[in-house]
Amino acid sequence: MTSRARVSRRAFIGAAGTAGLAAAVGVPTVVRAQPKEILVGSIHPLTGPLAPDGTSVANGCQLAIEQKNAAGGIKSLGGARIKLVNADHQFKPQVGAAEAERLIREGAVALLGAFASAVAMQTSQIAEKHGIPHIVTVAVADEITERGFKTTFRVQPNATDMAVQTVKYVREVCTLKGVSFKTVAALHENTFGTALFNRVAKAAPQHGFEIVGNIPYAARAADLTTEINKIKAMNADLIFDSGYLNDGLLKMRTYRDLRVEPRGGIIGVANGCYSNPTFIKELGKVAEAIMDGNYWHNPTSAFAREVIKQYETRFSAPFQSHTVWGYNAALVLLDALERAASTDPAKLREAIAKTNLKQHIAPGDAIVFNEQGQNVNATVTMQQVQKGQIRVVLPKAYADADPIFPIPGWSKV
Amino acid sequence: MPSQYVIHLAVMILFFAYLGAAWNILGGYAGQFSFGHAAFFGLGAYTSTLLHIHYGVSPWIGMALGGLAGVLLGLGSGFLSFRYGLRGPYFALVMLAFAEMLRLLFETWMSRSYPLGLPIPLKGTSLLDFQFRDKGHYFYIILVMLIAVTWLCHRLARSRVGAYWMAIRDNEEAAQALGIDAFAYKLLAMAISAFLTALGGTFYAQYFLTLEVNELFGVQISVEILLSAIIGGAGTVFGPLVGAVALQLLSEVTRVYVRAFSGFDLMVYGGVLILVIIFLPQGLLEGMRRPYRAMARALST
Amino acid sequence: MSLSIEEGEIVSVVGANGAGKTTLLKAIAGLVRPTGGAVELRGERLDRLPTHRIVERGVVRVPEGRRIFPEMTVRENLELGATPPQARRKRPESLSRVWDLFPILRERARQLAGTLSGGEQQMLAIGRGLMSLPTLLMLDEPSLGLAPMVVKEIFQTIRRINADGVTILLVEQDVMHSLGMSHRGYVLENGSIVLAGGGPELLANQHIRTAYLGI
Amino acid sequence: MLILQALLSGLLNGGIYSLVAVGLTLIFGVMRIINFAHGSLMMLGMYVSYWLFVLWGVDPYLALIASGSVLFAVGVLIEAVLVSPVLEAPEHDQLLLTLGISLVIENLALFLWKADPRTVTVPYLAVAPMVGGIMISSPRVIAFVVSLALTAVLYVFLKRTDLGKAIRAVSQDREGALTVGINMRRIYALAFGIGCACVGVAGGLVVPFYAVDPYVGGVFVITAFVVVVLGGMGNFGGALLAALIVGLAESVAAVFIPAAMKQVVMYTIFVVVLLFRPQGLFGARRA
Repeated sequence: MTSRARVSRRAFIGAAGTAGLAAAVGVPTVVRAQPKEILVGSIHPLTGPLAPDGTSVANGCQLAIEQKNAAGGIKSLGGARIKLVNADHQFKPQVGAAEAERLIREGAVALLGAFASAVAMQTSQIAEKHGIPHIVTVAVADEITERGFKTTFRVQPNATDMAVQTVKYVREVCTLKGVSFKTVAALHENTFGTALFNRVAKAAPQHGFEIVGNIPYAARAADLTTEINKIKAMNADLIFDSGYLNDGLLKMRTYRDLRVEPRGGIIGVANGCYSNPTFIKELGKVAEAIMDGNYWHNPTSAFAREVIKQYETRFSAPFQSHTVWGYNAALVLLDALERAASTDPAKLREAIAKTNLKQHIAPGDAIVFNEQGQNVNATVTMQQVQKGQIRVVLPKAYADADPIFPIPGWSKV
Repeated sequence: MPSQYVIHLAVMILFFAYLGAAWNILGGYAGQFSFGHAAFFGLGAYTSTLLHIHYGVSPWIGMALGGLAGVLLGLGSGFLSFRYGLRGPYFALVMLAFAEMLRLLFETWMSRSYPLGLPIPLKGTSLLDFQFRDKGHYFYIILVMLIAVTWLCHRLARSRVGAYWMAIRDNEEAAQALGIDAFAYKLLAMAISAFLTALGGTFYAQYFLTLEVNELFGVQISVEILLSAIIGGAGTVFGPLVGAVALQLLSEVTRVYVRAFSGFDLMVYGGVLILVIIFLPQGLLEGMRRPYRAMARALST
Repeated sequence: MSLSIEEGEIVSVVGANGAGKTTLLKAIAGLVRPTGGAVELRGERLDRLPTHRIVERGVVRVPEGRRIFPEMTVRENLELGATPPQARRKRPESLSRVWDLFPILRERARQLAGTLSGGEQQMLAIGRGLMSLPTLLMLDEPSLGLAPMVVKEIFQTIRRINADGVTILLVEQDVMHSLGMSHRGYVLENGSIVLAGGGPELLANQHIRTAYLGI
Repeated sequence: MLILQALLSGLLNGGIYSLVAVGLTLIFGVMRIINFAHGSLMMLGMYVSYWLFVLWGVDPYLALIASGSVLFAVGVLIEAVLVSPVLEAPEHDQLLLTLGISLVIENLALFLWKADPRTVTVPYLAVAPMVGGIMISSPRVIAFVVSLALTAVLYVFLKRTDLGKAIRAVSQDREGALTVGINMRRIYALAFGIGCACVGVAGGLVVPFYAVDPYVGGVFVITAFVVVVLGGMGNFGGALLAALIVGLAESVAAVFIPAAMKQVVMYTIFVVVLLFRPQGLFGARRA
């Protein structure tokens, strides 16, 4: 499992430390002649509260790589196979850092990660130090690509995109349906939810919305009755809601119990719950008609539909929105390896920077990175649960259903 | 030159040995089992970092100021808990509550401007800014810190103060009957321990360069701090180091090699922890000494 | 150290603080395990039994410092004394026996034990011991911290208990009283027996008189 | 209306906290052990209920019997195999031991049941009724009532029965309990088992309104730790009252201060109590 891609890699990381700790960290094995195996590191939360999401992202990466291997590996490297090493960062930056160092030491040519901004800040920093490309699968903090790093790339839309595009869609859907809602109340988890809300608050006035109040809450609360009752009392046209899957299940039931039925409806802003199949599976009718501005796969693409089918067979688990970016990040890397015809980190980085990948599973044009390494065509879509299915309703180009708006309350679906 | 990975592992070992030793002064020598050292740790990290980011104060100065903040917090929480003679599990839980309270306060405060964590601006390598691209520098810094704290523990353990602490630990009433001001000496242990732990917070911040409230003030870090001291041997000079080596290697080896399924490594880690506590309740150091003593006895007869 | 007690006797063990008297009783009761040697009751080894089995065999200790249950009533304390199965069956009889011996306890039956006076607590502790139907009752410093009048009453009661057929092993600092009422006595110093003999004889012994009675 | 609703939901939450805390305080009172595995055990209780419902359609309230008994057995087993060897070891060892146990249980659950949150929807409790503008969350009301009833049963058991008195005797004076011939090992196993059964039932009660996942334990248990101290550690009635107070304080606080900080109120009460009544709000401290 520690076989190396190229001898030159070893020179780059220095004579591997065999002193003292060698027994604990693994002695390098002899380079296998062929077929060559290229090591890629994936760092995601596989245990801890983020484990369900982290696992699905890691599985997305896994699927793309398995498909490539099955199709004959990297042709420009003589059919080299790719091996994905899955590491668990336990939602701890400290563990993420250790795993990044280890994977690079073991000879990973690139890192994929990390589903938690705090961890991605670490792993990308370490990759930068070693000159190893790091493709961010999921992690929304804008700062990740704003530190002038040469090796950090992100395919996924960042926090600003998520917030701004969602607000824009909400105005669009209002116009489309000829309703004029103005007031918004926001309930948001107090880490990434607050990060999103801060941006929503800036974008809202530009689209004619007025934020009448917001309530941050700590994830994993035992009860949110009082919080949601306060939101209800704000009597706004719309409620914007950001949070994680677990909180979402609790909040949704509480909305229902408290009869919270705003005129426009409840709309998720990059909500970790509303675009998750588990949400519908667990809550059934309560989930019906809920909207969410989030990332999603491209339902109009036959390729995406095929990938989802294969994913669900391979992992016997539903394909989640997060999985899209695990899969796409891996696609970018595979495409770059093919074009670079080399595993040299500098050449690989150059190839990734020049990416123009049209065949991927997310909505939006080809994946193209700007100077900072952010995918300029990362597209947010508006989803809605319709008859137990998550449908894209905006933008029109990627929609597979018409929006139902204003969102009918529980009593009416 | 060893790889950055090996250096990172070494830094983590020394770092947790250092924190364990700092905890040990209060928990091991003075016998006051704190379950909330995260409070001092996080306070140190945030003090130096906020001063650095907002006022351009060098983290080295911030480190000292963070230490002082830790002392103040230590004296405050110590005053509250020792004044009423809270001990054992009571004291442990009270410290946990203090840490949780601080975590919530910082979470609310930080989430206004830094909801996704507080990044320290990257400067490359700069001694003044306590930042180095090469992990080797951090290794030497934490090594010096560990040696200093170990030397301090060694001296304290043999001093009058150390003797008083151990007397208080073994039997507080008896110690007081002998005229030892238990309250004052416990506060002293608290202050020293809090100061050193807060310095560790700054080191951690400068090493990782991103601060996340739930990590720095969380129960998890409180546990990790005391774990190396206890597993190694509470109230011994080298216990924290032995514990840190064992635990960090165990965690690393299980995470890298024991991967039958996600979480299996943590199960094994927990299992080993259980076994060590059942079979070596006095810690690894004592466990290592036992065969040595038996051998010495065999040789001498 | 070797020590034996015959049925129906009162045997005293005297000695200074730290001579090992309490440890001796604890070893017999199974609270501490002897590193060597044996404790036997009518030929049966006790030193490997758990404490509750030893109590079931009628070897009952009334510990130093009373060790009553402060937040339970006097009656509950006594009832808990009758924990061994055979004692439980005789609970009502034992209870009326204790009420007879200590009428004051009957008056305070519903009071929390922690609110009793020192002397009453000592009576409760002895009463609780009797509830376990002891064949051997071991008393650890029953006079400690009590007024002389109370001490006298306690010792009288101990004699009455013995007269009812309970063998008594008494550990005391009050050498005069305890040896005075004992059939036999042992003197313990630094964990070993330095003197043994009949109670009154020991009282007459010169060593005892100088070391313990200051005469 | 906001305040009334907050008072109600706070009181209901307090009921849940109380059952969790009562289990903790019993184990602490008898064995002097802070059981850090309490949360993981609650999670196990939740899964027992969940699976009975999903696999055989067992009514979650009927399943309480199962979650209580299974957790009782698990508790007795843990006590006998893992805790009893370290009873005489330094105090902190037992605490770390329970931490280790919790790591093992959590990750075992992760392996067996994956990390996805799962919920149970009790058909006859679908939508909470509204009474005079106040929402009455039926599963929370049931949880509250059962919690209180169970606490009362346990209280009577401890107060009235021989076995209960023996348990209290051990918590009041260990040496005294030894001298009257109480079988300590049996009492320890029993106390640990009952403490776990309490939290198992609490888990079962929570399932109808709170999603279960392998890490859910911390949600209710960290609060329960504070409750146990507030109530005067090892004090039964104290834990019950403290739980209700904490539940109320949290919920009412969320009306007035940023909701993410509502727990700060709980800790503030905690510090104030320490300042003025270090033995806890109720009952005496035993060193």
